[in-house]
Amino acid sequence: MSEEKRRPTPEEKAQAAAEARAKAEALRKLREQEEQGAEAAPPAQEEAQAQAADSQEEVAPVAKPVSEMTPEEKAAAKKAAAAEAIAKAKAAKEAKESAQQGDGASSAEGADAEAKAKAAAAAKAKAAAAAAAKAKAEREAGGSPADGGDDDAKAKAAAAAKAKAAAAAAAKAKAAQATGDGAEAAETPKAPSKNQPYLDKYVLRITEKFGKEVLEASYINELAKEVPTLVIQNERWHEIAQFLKEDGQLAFEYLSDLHGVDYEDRMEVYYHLYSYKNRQSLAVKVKTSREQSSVPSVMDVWNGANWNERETFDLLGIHFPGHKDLRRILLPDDWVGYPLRKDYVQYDEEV
Amino acid sequence: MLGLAKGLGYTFKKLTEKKVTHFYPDVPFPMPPRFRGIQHFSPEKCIVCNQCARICPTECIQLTGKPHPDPDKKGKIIDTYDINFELCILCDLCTEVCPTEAIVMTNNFELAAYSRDELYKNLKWLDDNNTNVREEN
Amino acid sequence: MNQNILTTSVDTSSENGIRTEEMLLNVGPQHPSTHGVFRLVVKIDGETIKEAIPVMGYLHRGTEKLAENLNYTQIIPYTDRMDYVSAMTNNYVLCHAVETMMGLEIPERAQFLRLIAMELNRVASHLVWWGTYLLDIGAMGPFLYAFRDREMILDLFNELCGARMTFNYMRIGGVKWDAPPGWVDKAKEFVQYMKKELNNYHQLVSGNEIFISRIKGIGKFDTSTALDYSLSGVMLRATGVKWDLRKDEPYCIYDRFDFDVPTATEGDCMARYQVRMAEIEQSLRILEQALEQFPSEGEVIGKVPRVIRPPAGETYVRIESPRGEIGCYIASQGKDKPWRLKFRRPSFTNLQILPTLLQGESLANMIVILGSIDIVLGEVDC
Amino acid sequence: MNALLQQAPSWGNTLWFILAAVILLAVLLGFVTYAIYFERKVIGWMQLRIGPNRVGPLGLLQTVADVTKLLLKEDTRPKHADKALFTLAPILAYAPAFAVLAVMPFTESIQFADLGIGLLYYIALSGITVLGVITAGWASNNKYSLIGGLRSAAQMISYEVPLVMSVVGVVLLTGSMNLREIVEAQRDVWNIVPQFIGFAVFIIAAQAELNRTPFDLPEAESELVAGYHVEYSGFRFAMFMLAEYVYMFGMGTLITILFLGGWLPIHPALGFIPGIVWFVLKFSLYIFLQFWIRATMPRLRVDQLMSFAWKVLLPIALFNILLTAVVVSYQNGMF
Repeated sequence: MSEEKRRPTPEEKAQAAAEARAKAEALRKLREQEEQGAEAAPPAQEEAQAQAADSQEEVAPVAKPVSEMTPEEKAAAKKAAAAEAIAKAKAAKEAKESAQQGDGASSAEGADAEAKAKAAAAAKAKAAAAAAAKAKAEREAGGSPADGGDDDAKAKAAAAAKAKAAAAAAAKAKAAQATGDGAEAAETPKAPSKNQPYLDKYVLRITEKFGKEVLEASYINELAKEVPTLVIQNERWHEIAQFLKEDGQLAFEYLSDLHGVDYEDRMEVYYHLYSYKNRQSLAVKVKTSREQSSVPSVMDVWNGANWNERETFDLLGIHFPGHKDLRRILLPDDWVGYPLRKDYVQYDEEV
Repeated sequence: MLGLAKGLGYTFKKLTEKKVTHFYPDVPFPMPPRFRGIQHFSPEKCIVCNQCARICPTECIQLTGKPHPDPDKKGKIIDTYDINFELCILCDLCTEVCPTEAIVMTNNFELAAYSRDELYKNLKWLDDNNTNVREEN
Repeated sequence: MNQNILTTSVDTSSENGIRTEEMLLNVGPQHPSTHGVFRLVVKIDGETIKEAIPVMGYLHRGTEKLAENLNYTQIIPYTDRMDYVSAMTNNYVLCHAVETMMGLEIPERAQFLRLIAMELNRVASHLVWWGTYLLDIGAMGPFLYAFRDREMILDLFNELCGARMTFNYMRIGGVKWDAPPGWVDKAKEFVQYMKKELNNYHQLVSGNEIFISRIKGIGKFDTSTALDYSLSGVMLRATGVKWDLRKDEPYCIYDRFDFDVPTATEGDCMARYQVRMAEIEQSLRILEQALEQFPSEGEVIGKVPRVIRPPAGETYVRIESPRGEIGCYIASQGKDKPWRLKFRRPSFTNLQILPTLLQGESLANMIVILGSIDIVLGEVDC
Repeated sequence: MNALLQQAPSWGNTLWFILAAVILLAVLLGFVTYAIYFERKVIGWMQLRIGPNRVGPLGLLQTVADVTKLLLKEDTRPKHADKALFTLAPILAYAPAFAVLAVMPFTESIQFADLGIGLLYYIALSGITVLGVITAGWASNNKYSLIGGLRSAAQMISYEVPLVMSVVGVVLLTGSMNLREIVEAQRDVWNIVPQFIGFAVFIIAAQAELNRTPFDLPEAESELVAGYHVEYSGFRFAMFMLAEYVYMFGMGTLITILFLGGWLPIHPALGFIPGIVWFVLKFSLYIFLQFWIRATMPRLRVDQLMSFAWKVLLPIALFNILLTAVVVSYQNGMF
C-alpha cells in the first residue's frame, strides 16, 4: 500500500478502514464471481487474488501502531493526499493482480523483468522512505526493549541509499504521484509491501557476508501478514542463524516458532524469528530431503529451539545434528514412525 | 503481620456471607437457552442429506437411509441414526449444518452410565429425548 | 528417558564420614501440583534439586495430525481442547490465520464479540491461575474465591455460546452466536463486580507476608535469558519487556481501546504474580470500553464462501493468549483441509526454561516456579 | 480418680481405670469426629460453600461415614516396606498423643492424674510423636514419605524448643509445673495478659508442632502429596488422622490451661456456669482459630520454617523468660 495510508489521524484512520472494508467487499464479490467461473484455475491466479484482497485488508492493521505517534508526526503530511492515495492504491492493486498472474513466481528473488524493474525500484524507494519514517515513529512511540538508536539510523541510511540508486525511476514515480491520476497510477504495477525494504536489507546483509548462493529464495509472504521470508541453504544455515542473531543490524534475538512441514517431495523447516530491537519479523525456511532429512540445530543460537526441534524430530523425523538431547518429546520413546509424515501408517489401527 | 491480619479479616467476613453452593442433584440445574446438551433427533424431518455425519469432527454419527415407502415420492427417509456419545464432543456443528433442524440440541446433559455400551444412542432414544429442546439452532 | 539422570552419585567423601546419596524423585504424572499429567524427574540431594527433566506427552492427542484430515470449521472444536482454560484465544488464532490467508473482512459486531469473549476468557484464565497458584503454595481459600468469580464468566459464556469451557464459538469470518438479549448488561455488571473483587484479592493475598516470602526472588531470570528461551507473555513482561501483541501487532480491534501493558523488572515469581494481577485489571479496562462501545446491531458473520479454501501458500499469525504468544501456522494447498497445521503453544515454549530455573532450587520452590509459568497441559501436549 | 490412684492395685480399681480410659477414648473419638466436621464446615463457610451436608441431618454423620469407609478398606502395605516398623508407626504416633491427656485437668474434678510435673510430662510424651512420624516416613519405602518424615522430624524438634521455652514464663509466674496449680494461679488474671509474648510464641510453635497450616510442610499436599503417610490407607491412616486430631485436642487443652485460665469464668460473677462449659468454650475458640488460619494462610517453605524457629521464635521466647524472671524477681523483692 502507499505510505500515505500508514500514518493517518484517528479520524482518517476510521475513514480509511471503512473505505477499505467497502473495497474488500467489492473485491470479494469480484473474486467470488471469478471463483465460480474458474474453480480449476491454476493456483497462482487464486493466490494472486487472495493476496490482493489480503493486502488490502491489511490497511487497517498496518495503520495501527502509528496511532501511538506524537501529533507532530502524524503531521500535515498526507491528509490532503488521502483521497488520491486511495484511488491509486486501488489501481495499484489491480495492476498487481495482473502482474502476479503474469509471473506466478514474481515473488522469487531476481525474477523481475526489465520493464517491471523500474517500477519496482520506484516503489521500493517510496516504501523505503516510508519505512524509515515509520521506524522512527515507532522508535519514538517507545517500548523498545533494546536501544536501537544508531541501528535505526543505519537502517534509514540504507533506505536512503536504495532510494538514490533508484533515482530515475523514483523521479518518474513521483511525477505519477504528483498528477495523482488513477489512470496514470495504473502504470505503477504492484504496490510493494511495506516490508520490502526490510527484506532487501536482510538479503543484502546475508549475501554480503555469505555470498549469493546461500539464499535459495527470498520473498514477501503476502499470506502471512507480509512477513519477509528467506529460504536458506541447508548446509550454511547454522552460521547464518548465528549471524541473524548476532548481527547488530538484524538482531533476531527471538525465535517465535520452529516446526517442520512434509511436502511429500521435500521437508521444510519453518522458523519464525523476531527482532525486539527492530520490531521486525522474519520467516526462514530450510529445505531438506525426505529420506535423509537433517537440518543443522540452532539450539545453541536460540535456546528456545530446543524443544521445538525435539518436537519436529518426534513428529516428522527430521534430524537436527548439533542438538544436545535429541529424543522424542511428545510420543513414547518406543514409538514407531513419525506421525506427521504424509506416508505414516498407524501400526495400531484400532485406535 | 498486617497482611496476615487483613487476610484473616477477609476470610472471617466471608464466614457469614451467602453461600454459592448449588443443590444440584436435588434441584435441577437450569441451563441457558443456548446450552448444548444431548441431541434430539426427529426422523420425520430428516432428509438423509448426510451433512451432519460429514461435518462431525469426531465421526461419531452413523446414519443410513432407505427409499421412501411411498413410491411416488422422491428422496429417502432415515433408517438408522446412531450417535456414539463416547466420541461426541457436543460441538454443535451437526445442528448447525442440518438444513431441516432434524437434529437439534437439548438442555439435557446427564449422560453418565455404568456401561460404555449405553453410550451408543440410537434413533429411538434420540427421538425420545425430546424434553428441553433448544429453540434456536 | 535420559540416561544420565538415572545415575545418582553416592558421596562418601564428606568430612564427617556420613554417606550421602542422591535420590531420583518422580514428580507426576499424577501429582497435585503439576496441573495435569506432567511429569518431572528430579535428581535431589536432600531437598535441593540437582537436575530436573520434564517428561510430557501424556495428553498428546495429535491435534495437528487430526487437523490434516479435517476441514477448517471442524478444527475449531479441537482448538478448544488445547488450552482449555482459555479456549477463546485458541478459537481466535485459528480463525485469524484462515482469515488472514483469505483476506476476509470481519463484521464490526463480530469483532466486538470476539474481543469481549477473549478478554473475558483472559480474566477467567488468570483467575484460574491465581487460585491454583495459591493452592500450590498451600492456601486453599483463594482457589475457591477465584473459581466462584470465574464461574460467573463461565455462566456468561454458557449463555453466549452454550458451553462453559469448550466454546466452539468463533467461526471463520465471524462468530456463531450474537449476544443474547441482556447479555451485554450482565457482562458490564460482572466487570464492575470483578473490579471490586480484585481489590479483595489483593487484600486477601497480595500483602500476605508468608506469600511474599515464598515468591519473592524465586525463579529469577533476566530479559536476555527470556528471549533466548523464546519466552512470551507474562514470562517475558515480568523481565521488563513491554511487549504485548495486542498493543504491538494489533489484531482484532484492540487498537481501538485504551489499555496499558503491565510490566515488572525483577523477573521473579513475584513479578509474574504482579503482572498477571495487573493484567486482569487491564482486561477489565478493555472490557469496560468494549462493552460501552458495543454496536447496537450488525451482522455477526461476514460473507464467507460456503467451502473454506484458503489460497495455496502458508501463513503464520500470532496473538496474545493469557499464557503468552499463541501462533498458528497453516500450510495450505488450496484445499478445504490444511496441508499442515501447527500451533505455537505458549505453555510448551515457556516450559522450556523450567529445567534451568529448577537447578539448585529446593523442592518447595519447584512447585512455586512451575506454578508461576502457568502451563496448561492440554496445550503443552497438544 | 486421684483417690483411686492412691489405692493399692486390685482388680476392681484396674477395671475402673480401664473404664475411665474407655470413656475418655469415647469422648475423644466424639471430639475428633466433630472437630473434623466442624473444620470442614467452618472452612466451607469461609470459602462460600456449605460444607458436608448429605450424610445425616446437616451432614452430621459425614465423619462417621468417612471413618467407616476407612475401617472397611483393605489393609495395604507397600511391597518393600519395613513390615514391623510400618505397623508400629501409627501406634507410635497415636499412643503418646492419647497418653498426654492423662494429666489434663478439664475442670477441678475431672482429671485423671494430678502429677506435680504435669507440664513436663506433657512435653516429654509429646516428643515421642515425632518418632512415629519419622518411622512412618522411613518404613513406607517411598521417597515422598521419606522427605515428609525428615521434614517433620526437623520441624517438630525445632519447634519443641520455643514451645517449651515459651511456657517457662508461665512456670516462673506460677512457681509450679502442676497444671492444676497453674490454673488456680490465674484466678485474678489469665496468663495471656502477663505472658502475652509467651502466648504468641506458644500459639505459633503449637501450630508447627501440630503440623497445621501455615506449617503443614510434612504433609504439604502440593509438594509431597501427603508426606509421611502417603502410603498409609484404611485403618492405619485413620490412626494417623486420629493422632493428629487428638494431639490438637491435647494442645487446645494445654493452651486453655496455661494461658486462658482453664475452667475459670471470665468474671467471678459468672461463676454459676459450670467450669466445664467455660473450658469447652475457650477450647473451641482455639480450635476455631486453627481452622480460620487454615482457611487463610499459605504454607511456609522448609528453610524459612527452620530459620523462623531458631532465629525468631527462640530469641523471643528467651527474651520472654528473661523478662518474666526480672519481673518475678522484682515482685519477690530481689531488687
